[in-house]
Amino acid sequence: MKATCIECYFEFEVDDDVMLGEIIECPDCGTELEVIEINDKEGEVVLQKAESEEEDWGE
Amino acid sequence: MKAGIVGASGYTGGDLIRLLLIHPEVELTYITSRRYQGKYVKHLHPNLRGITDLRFDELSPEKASECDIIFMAVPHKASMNIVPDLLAVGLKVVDLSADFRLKDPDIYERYYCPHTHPELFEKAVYGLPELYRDELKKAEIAAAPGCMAASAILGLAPIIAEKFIDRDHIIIDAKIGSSGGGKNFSFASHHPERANVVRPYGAVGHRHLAEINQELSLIVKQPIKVGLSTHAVSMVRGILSTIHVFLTEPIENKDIWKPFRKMYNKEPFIRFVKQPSGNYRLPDPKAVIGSNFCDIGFMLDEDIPRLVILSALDNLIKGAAGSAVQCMNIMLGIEETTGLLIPAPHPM
Amino acid sequence: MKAGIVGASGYTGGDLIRLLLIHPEVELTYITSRRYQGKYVKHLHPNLRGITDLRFDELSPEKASECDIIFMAVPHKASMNIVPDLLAVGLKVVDLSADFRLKDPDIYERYYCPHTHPELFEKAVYGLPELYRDELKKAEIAAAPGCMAASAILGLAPIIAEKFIDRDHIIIDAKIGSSGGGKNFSFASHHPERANVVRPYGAVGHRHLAEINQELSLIVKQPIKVGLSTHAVSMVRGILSTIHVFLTEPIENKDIWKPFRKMYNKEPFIRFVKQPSGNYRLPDPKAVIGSNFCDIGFMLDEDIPRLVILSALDNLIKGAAGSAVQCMNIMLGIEETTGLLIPAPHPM
Repeated sequence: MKATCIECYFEFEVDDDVMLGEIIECPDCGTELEVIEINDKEGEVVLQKAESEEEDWGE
Repeated sequence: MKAGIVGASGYTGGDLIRLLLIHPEVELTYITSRRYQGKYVKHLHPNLRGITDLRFDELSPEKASECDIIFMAVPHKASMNIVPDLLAVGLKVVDLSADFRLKDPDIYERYYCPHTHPELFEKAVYGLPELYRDELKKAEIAAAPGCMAASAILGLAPIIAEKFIDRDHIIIDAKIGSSGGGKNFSFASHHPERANVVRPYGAVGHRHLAEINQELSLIVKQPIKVGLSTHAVSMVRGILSTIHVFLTEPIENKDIWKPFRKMYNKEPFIRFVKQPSGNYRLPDPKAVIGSNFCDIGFMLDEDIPRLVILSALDNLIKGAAGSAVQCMNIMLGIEETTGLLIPAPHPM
Repeated sequence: MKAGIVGASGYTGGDLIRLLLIHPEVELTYITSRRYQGKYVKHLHPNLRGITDLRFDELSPEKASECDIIFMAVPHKASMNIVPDLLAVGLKVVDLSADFRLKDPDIYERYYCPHTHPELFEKAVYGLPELYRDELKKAEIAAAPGCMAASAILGLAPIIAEKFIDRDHIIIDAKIGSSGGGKNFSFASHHPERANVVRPYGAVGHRHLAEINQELSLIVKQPIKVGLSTHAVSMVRGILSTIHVFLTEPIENKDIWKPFRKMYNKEPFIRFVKQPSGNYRLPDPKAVIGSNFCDIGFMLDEDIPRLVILSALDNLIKGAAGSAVQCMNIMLGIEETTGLLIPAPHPM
């Protein structure tokens, strides 16, 4: 199934047996994405950013 | 295929030798050095001990003509006087000096010195495969880019022509490691003086500006002048260009991702780095030195209309020897990533 | 051939992944990490971006059994409880932890913790091919050496049994880079506290002493105890062991060269470094980091009866992942230098 990361717009494949609510990591930018819609007809899933606590980055 | 290097005693020469020695389809058979003729290469490049017993040979177009391609790793000005003899014996040339990067002899003279062979300019192709892959296929001379220029041009090329870019206020604030200056040493490079500095040595008028302006102007098809300031920082290898671009209208991340992905999605040596977590969320030389990658990322300022593009690479590899070998692969019809798509040790 | 790594999220794991990805005769098909299961390997090791999309899998002997060999890159104590299950499904194991380096469970307990599987000790071979090449050919477990130990043992092994060596006053004064401590961070590794130190953190009682004394005693066939002091210095990778040896009678350079050459002349990864000129006349981590080489050199003191041996290597490669892959090559009947005789970028 096709998926597009909503953060970096990288297009990638996800397993066909992907489930609603499943958390997927974008292969390019590593953002945690949640599956919010599975469109079998189009062979596409819709993703939304999953909450993840902000990590300190050495300020 | 046989390759040779003229002037292989410097840091760029050392990386060229290393990359050609591990290249599966090319044999390095000829290396010259005026100062170290007859000496073992490994005595100049200790990382090559236990790897090769090659010695520096004398410079002679006849010997060079046994090769298919010759890399010029001599300083600018020396290169322009040797290249014509090599072309005359039918050799292809990849020049790592500045001598064939610029198209305008007057601009060349302003930054370097009078050019003795401007008639060869039209035979030379700027050595960035991401911009000139087709032209490089039939080039006689590939002019490998300046390291600073490579980082800045690769960062700006995908979006410089977009209408939301204000082309009159572009600032490139670059940080570079000490190997960028090559092996010639001075009191300024003396360790107690050089360690732990953030030294704005090229606050204005850095030589690589000429090729940056040239290549950006070619993309937008009108003259562009950007601001470049360079700093020596506590690294040996590596460049980070922080490119400040003002916007003429509000935009979103996807307005940047689209042109970036359109231009670089299939590029084997461009990596997009814009991540939500980890120590390497944005391009950082630490994650790219030792490899032929150029890491590119960006952030949109939410307070003022400003886009910040980050572009990081290894000044000796993607900024010199790596791009040179990439050009060679294209010129000789070898698959472009051959001998280059190798992970670097990390952390170094 | 197929290889797997258990616990590949650390620095040693990262180098193991890198070395196996570029290995021409082995395929890396299985990598686990308890903490990062399901995550992309490249998000733990940024140098692997653009190189691999492998992800961390879960630890299961069944999945592991599809491999021919498994590397254990988990800390000591964790390894000893996993290895028996892997051996049970017929796997060969290369363990990078300390769990199978020592022959005496009491000495192990003194430096580490109680050992749960001492019965496996006799299946394990110390993972230094320069000392145990034949035994490794049929080993089920290879115990890759501690980085400090590898540097010290390789420096002393050729001459420790010579009659002119005073075995009661041997001092190893080692300098090591920050990657030696792995990824766990502390206030001591906080950059403002760690940069530019020469910190004698292991002035006495360093854990690697156990395997150094063990291996040297095995060579001279009587118990030996040496003195080891370790210092954290301003490097990321690299170890230099400065080994001070008192002499029982006056000797000349050739009395040292002879046993050194006799033992190491055909060793592909030992380089002798004792040269009259240049910046790298004696072993220096700067010329060896990023490679699988161990550089060895020496100087004879003309004022007091003292021999100084210098031994330098990359603590993550020849001191860990490189020796581990070298052991794998031997255990799987692959030519020993395969995938390892690669020049490192220099200078880094």
